[in-house]
Amino acid sequence: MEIFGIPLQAFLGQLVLGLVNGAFYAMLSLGLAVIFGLLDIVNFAHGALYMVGAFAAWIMLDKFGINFWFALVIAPLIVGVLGVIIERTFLKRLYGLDPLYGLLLTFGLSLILEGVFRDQYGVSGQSYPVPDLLAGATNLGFMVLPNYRAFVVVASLVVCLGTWYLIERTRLGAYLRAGTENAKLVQAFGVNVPLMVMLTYGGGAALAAMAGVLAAPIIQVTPLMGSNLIIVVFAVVVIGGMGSILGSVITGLGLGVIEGLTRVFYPEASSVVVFVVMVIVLIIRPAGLFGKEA
Amino acid sequence: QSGPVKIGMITDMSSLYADIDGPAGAEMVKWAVQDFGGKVLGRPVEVLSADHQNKADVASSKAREWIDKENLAMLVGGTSSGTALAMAKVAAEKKRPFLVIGAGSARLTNEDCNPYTVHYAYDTVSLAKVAGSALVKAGNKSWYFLSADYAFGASLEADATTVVKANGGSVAGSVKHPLNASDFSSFLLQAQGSKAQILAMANAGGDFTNAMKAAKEFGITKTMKVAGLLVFINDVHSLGLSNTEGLQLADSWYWNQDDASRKFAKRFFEKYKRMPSSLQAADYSVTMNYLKAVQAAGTTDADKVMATLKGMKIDDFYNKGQIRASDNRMIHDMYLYEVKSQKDSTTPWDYYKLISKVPGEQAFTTPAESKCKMPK
Amino acid sequence: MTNDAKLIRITYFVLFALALVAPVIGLYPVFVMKLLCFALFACAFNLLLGFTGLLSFGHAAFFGFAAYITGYCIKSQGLPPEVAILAGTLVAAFIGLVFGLVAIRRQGIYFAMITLALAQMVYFICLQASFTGGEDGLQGVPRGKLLGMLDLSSDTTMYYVVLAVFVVCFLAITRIVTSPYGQVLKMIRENEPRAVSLGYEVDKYKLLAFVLSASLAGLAGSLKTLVMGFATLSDVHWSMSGEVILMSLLGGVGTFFGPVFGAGVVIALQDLLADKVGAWVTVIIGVIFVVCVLAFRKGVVGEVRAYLDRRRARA
Amino acid sequence: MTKEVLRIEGLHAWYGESHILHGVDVSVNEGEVVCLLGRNGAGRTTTMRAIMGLTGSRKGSIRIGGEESIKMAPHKIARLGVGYCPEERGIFASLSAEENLMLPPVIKSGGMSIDEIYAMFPNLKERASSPGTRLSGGEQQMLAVARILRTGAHLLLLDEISEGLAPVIVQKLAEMIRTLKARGYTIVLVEQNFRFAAPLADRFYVMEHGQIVKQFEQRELANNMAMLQEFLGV
Amino acid sequence: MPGDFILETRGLTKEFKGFVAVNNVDLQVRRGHIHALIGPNGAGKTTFFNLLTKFLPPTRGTITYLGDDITHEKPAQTARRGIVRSFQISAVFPHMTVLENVRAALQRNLGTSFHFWKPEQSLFHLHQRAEELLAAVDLQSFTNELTVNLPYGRKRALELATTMALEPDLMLLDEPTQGMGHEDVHRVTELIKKVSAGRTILMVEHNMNVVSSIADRITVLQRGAVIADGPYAEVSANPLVIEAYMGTADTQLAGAH
Ligand SMILES: Nc1ncnc2c1ncn2[C@@H]1O[C@H](COP(=O)(O)OP(=O)(O)OP(=O)(O)O)[C@@H](O)[C@H]1O
Ligand SMILES: Nc1ncnc2c1ncn2[C@@H]1O[C@H](COP(=O)(O)OP(=O)(O)OP(=O)(O)O)[C@@H](O)[C@H]1O
Ligand SMILES: [Mg+2]
Ligand SMILES: [Mg+2]
Repeated sequence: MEIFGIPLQAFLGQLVLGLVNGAFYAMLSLGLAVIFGLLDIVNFAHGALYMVGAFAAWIMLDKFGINFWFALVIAPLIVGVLGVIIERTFLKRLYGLDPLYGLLLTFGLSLILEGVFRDQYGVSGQSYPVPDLLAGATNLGFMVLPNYRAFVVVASLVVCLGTWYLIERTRLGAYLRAGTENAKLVQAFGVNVPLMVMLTYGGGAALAAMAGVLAAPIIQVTPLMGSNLIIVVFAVVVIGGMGSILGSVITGLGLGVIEGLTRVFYPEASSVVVFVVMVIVLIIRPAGLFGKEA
Repeated sequence: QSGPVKIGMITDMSSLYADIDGPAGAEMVKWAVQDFGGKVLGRPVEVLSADHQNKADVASSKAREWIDKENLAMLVGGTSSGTALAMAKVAAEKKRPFLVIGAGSARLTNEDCNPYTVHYAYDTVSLAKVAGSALVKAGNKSWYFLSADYAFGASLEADATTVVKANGGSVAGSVKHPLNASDFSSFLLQAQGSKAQILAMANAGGDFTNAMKAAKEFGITKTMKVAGLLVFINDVHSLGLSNTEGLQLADSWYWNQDDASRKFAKRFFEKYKRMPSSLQAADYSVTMNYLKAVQAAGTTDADKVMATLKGMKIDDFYNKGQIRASDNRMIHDMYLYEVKSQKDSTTPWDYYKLISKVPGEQAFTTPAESKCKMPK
Repeated sequence: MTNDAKLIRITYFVLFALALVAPVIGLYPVFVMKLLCFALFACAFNLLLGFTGLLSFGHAAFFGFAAYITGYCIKSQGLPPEVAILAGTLVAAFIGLVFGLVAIRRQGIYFAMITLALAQMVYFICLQASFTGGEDGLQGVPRGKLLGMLDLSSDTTMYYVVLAVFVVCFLAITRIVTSPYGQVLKMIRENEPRAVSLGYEVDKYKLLAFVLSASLAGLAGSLKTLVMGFATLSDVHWSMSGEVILMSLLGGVGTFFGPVFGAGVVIALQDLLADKVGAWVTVIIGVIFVVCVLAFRKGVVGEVRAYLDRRRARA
Repeated sequence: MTKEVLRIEGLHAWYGESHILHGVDVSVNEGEVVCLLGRNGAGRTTTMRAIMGLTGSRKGSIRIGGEESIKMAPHKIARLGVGYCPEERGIFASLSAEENLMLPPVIKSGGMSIDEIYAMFPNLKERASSPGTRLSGGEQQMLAVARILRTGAHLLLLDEISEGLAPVIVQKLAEMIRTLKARGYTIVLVEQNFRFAAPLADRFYVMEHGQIVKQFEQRELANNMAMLQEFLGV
Repeated sequence: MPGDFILETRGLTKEFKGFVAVNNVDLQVRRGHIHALIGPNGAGKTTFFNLLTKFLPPTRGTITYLGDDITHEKPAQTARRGIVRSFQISAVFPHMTVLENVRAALQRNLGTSFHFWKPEQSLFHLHQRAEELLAAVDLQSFTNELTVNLPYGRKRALELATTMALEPDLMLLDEPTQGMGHEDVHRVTELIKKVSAGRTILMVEHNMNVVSSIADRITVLQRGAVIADGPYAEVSANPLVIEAYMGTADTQLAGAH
């Protein structure tokens, strides 16, 4: 059986792989969306934080022998703290200014982080082994899916759903949502909004770092791994609708799949298909798929 | 003329290929100058080095600036074909010897050859010929290519295809991946679907290591044999033997091939805590031989030095051979290696097992194949 | 007023005189030409950001694509340099029109993101199309003879041509900004709804600004190809768009001379530092970004102007 | 002796460059209802926002329950026991009515329970799960007031709560304010609707161009009508 | 007779996600009138203005200007037909001088607004007219002042001068006296009366002194719908209006003095 001239097998296989990539897009765009929603900042440094997360895991393993599972917890914490420091020292000064300044500042920060790691570790990349527990692969009939990749999809869905639950169903989430609409008023009710903003940025950074740790066993850990990805993730967020959490998760997964399928039909276009989709979406729905009309 | 003789090295110091050549490569040029005595024709030799960040524009403007402002006598070109082709244009225009080490594109001594550009180390043709013919002859008739989607990948694939077909093999298909792709799984899935015997990777650096890692993960190494068309020892090191075991690759030099090489490697290791790549060895060798040629010619005049250099027999720890007059291709032996398994590797960096040695005449473009029309 | 105006006039005069004698006093002409090309690029960008209030994160597309077109015209078609430059500029104007039509309806961050996405598509075209030489780019583009008589292969001749083009464009930008059209742009920047209510169709004005800016950016790219003899992927890469933003920001968005100053600093830094500090160039550029955004958002020239304004206000 | 809950002295406030308040003095005792009058743009809303720390910058002295709050962040001020109902209502669109109601954290004991609140505003109970901005204007206004009753704040700042509401709802709000006063709440009212505010307030301040121009008690109201017409155009 | 009415709306409605801000409004503005639109805060007056000037698309209904259906035109087109508005929140170009603000409006009819090659000097001949307009609103002494530095009331006056520069047939004024001191209010009232000669004015105004003294006709909006329409005397006696807007009958009506 064939779909568009592609054997069903290959088609299904690409679908699954697309989902794996989509899982990363979803996790990264989720953090970006949360940060944009609450801080009104397009966090260009997100890719760099993702990279730092991956490096943190690698360094922990290389220097201290800390394994993947601990890294999965510790690296996001470290990067979360880094995020908090960034928010306190830099971003804090930009609130109330044109959001473009936030974009430019975080762009500068990402250059700094990337440069520092380049100087320390070069660019050729470090290898991070797949954790033993997840080594091996499972034959799905239409393809051999490495266990670790399956784990990534599940883990990212859990994280995304968890974040979604936190934001849509808890009190803290209510503060966050209300804060995106009118932060000053929420603060006037007695909520420590500056603290919340700080933790949100930290949390977004931690999410990026977690994606980085998850990515480490799949790809080479290099200082440039983030900057290659961030532009695509931006596109995901814009397509999903800036600031829309569910939107960015669904769009992330969806675009992963679209990209995966493009690799079958027209591989050369796979790195640009996301941008084509973005332009089309924005022409038809200027606020993005899930965005609220301005 | 008096004043120092300036030689320059422009390579990738900070980007993708910084480890295989980079700052250490520039240091090798300095070592050669030191070992030569620091002086030639009674004038001190000064080494300039610069980072082109893997950008052709940076490389060519730097080369132009040095020649204009510093009156550079000779330029060593490091990694990446794009930058080397760019610098070759400048060298031809400004008439300065340009000795290419790190770049792979065979165009440097083929379509785009010029009287001042010498291609000294490996090239894409030799990689294809060495890895290709040996593998096909060993019975791996059907090939599938995973190629980086840019000029270098395309020419590597094209060169290898020619070799495979010439030896009676066939190409089952190929897939192009974007440069710096982070995810290779879907390309590999397509490769696996082809049921070919060989998965040939016509890419380099990070793309190669990522693809290799994924190939291992998806169990492709169990059903197909992977051939890396351009693999450096640093790539093998960063991937680890567990990911690369059994990989066949072509290279021009390996640190553990003879005593002279081991001696050089030991000195390198003491400084850098890693083994030199073939490029770093070549950087040393080319500088040394250039200085010898200057000495012999008794001048730094480009044309005279070029003539002397081409007439010289080159014989050192890196290679033995001669620069071919018709296209300035350095003809030397090439080797096919296989990456050892973890248990066969006895000492650190003991990674390769020699499979075969291919004489230079067979490894490189033959005069019959050459498209070089040397401009006068 | 007259005092400051005099000061500014004198400054420009001194700078111009300096530019005129630059090759004679031993400045490396290729470097100064490169600087002028990027200064023109930054001025073109600033026409949009500083004088219309639109942040484009895709200006590399105009610069880079025009660079390719010029290289292609000369190398593959054997066209004379003036035609090649004109072709590059026109093509950039056309791409600017297309970009503008898609992006102009959105504002702020969205505008930046859309231009970035569109520029990625141009990048992709440059990577894939056969005439661009892919990864290698177009190398060894000869300068040829201007109007069939002026041999540009001499750096000095080329230098004066570039200087002339730059000065003309710089003056053109000042004229655009102060023209009746420039007044409308200013209104749009200051209070867009009010401009609309006065009967100005702001989208059309913005579109024209976008096209003008794209054309000038294209001209800068074309010139650069001629000067340096190549067009490569880094000309169209998004980091080039980032660089031009840095130049404007550093010098002073919305000032005439700011982008020139910013371009000078950035190009000089890259040139001087690249060999000395390796990967730290990126770090240093990043730090400049951060410092600019945090400490002097008006840019160096902007801060100087603000200082003069304050002093005048006190006097 | 009556306790002074709020004392404002020489308050200046700015929005960016524009200087809006030019030295405002107000004092409010415990259990009192005080009304700020003035024409549009006189600076009443700005006074309220300045008390909450929401203006760009401010100077002078604001003591809440004896504690100086001029340098405090808004959330700290709220935690001194101040509940703020803004002029634009500030109902959150992405939260349901009930989430809106539950949003402000409890800052002191002694707030009303949910049941009490629903008893006071039965409509809100019915619409509890619909998104906040789907409520009618009147319901939104009730919600905006109701949600600060839960928190235990005893000093309430109510800005134009009768605005745009049908008279019957305005009547209800008047009742509510009386109830609150009876329960010991201290209330600062800003009102355009003089008819609504007149019978409720114990004391009146009249503002003009960011300054208090007049102050009088409920019983002096009649004597001041002429002046009010002059200032308010009512 | 349609010729009498310069502007007509039929069933004009604007909904925001289910919330009806303007509800089925049929309004007729007679040529040469000063027509006032009043109503409580949030009644939909500003939204109605936004619909007329195309800043918002209506959900339903039509707008007819001089017999032409202009419902689907763009804001700038409408403006060029001669419908010009002022804003509730003062709308000036803050970092341009007072003179330049007025010139910005005068410039439009020159037809050189796309001429990016012409020097600024080509606009200087407009200065005389601009100064006349500024004198009309008593701003002649501020000509070269940066607009940000003007006090609030002066900004409103400037806005009026700018609006008049367009020689509009129909002027839409959103609370022209808001934020002004007493004399300002008086002066602006006089000014409006003066400029109303030969043109039509539709204004939103809370100040009943102003409304009663110059409005020929009044429409009262409440919750987006028209609840009364007629001359001041009639409307101010309407119990619905008293209830919704002016307060109960026992309070002295503002217009009385
Ligand atoms: N965010 C702001 N930025 C600049 N100026 C403001 C801002 N908010 C209000 N103003 C100005 O401050 C002045 C006082 O406004 P305020 O809202 O305090 O008045 P008010 O007495 O509450 O009147 P009303 O609510 O009836 O309009 C007005 O002139 C207004 O234009
Ligand atoms: N963009 C919008 N989205 C949703 N609701 C809106 C929007 N604009 C206005 N509204 C609502 O429409 C109603 C009418 O608003 P409008 O500004 O027209 O009132 P108004 O009569 O001008 O009041 P005021 O006298 O206070 O100026 C208000 O309830 C307002 O909240
Ligand atoms: Mg108010
Ligand atoms: Mg209004």
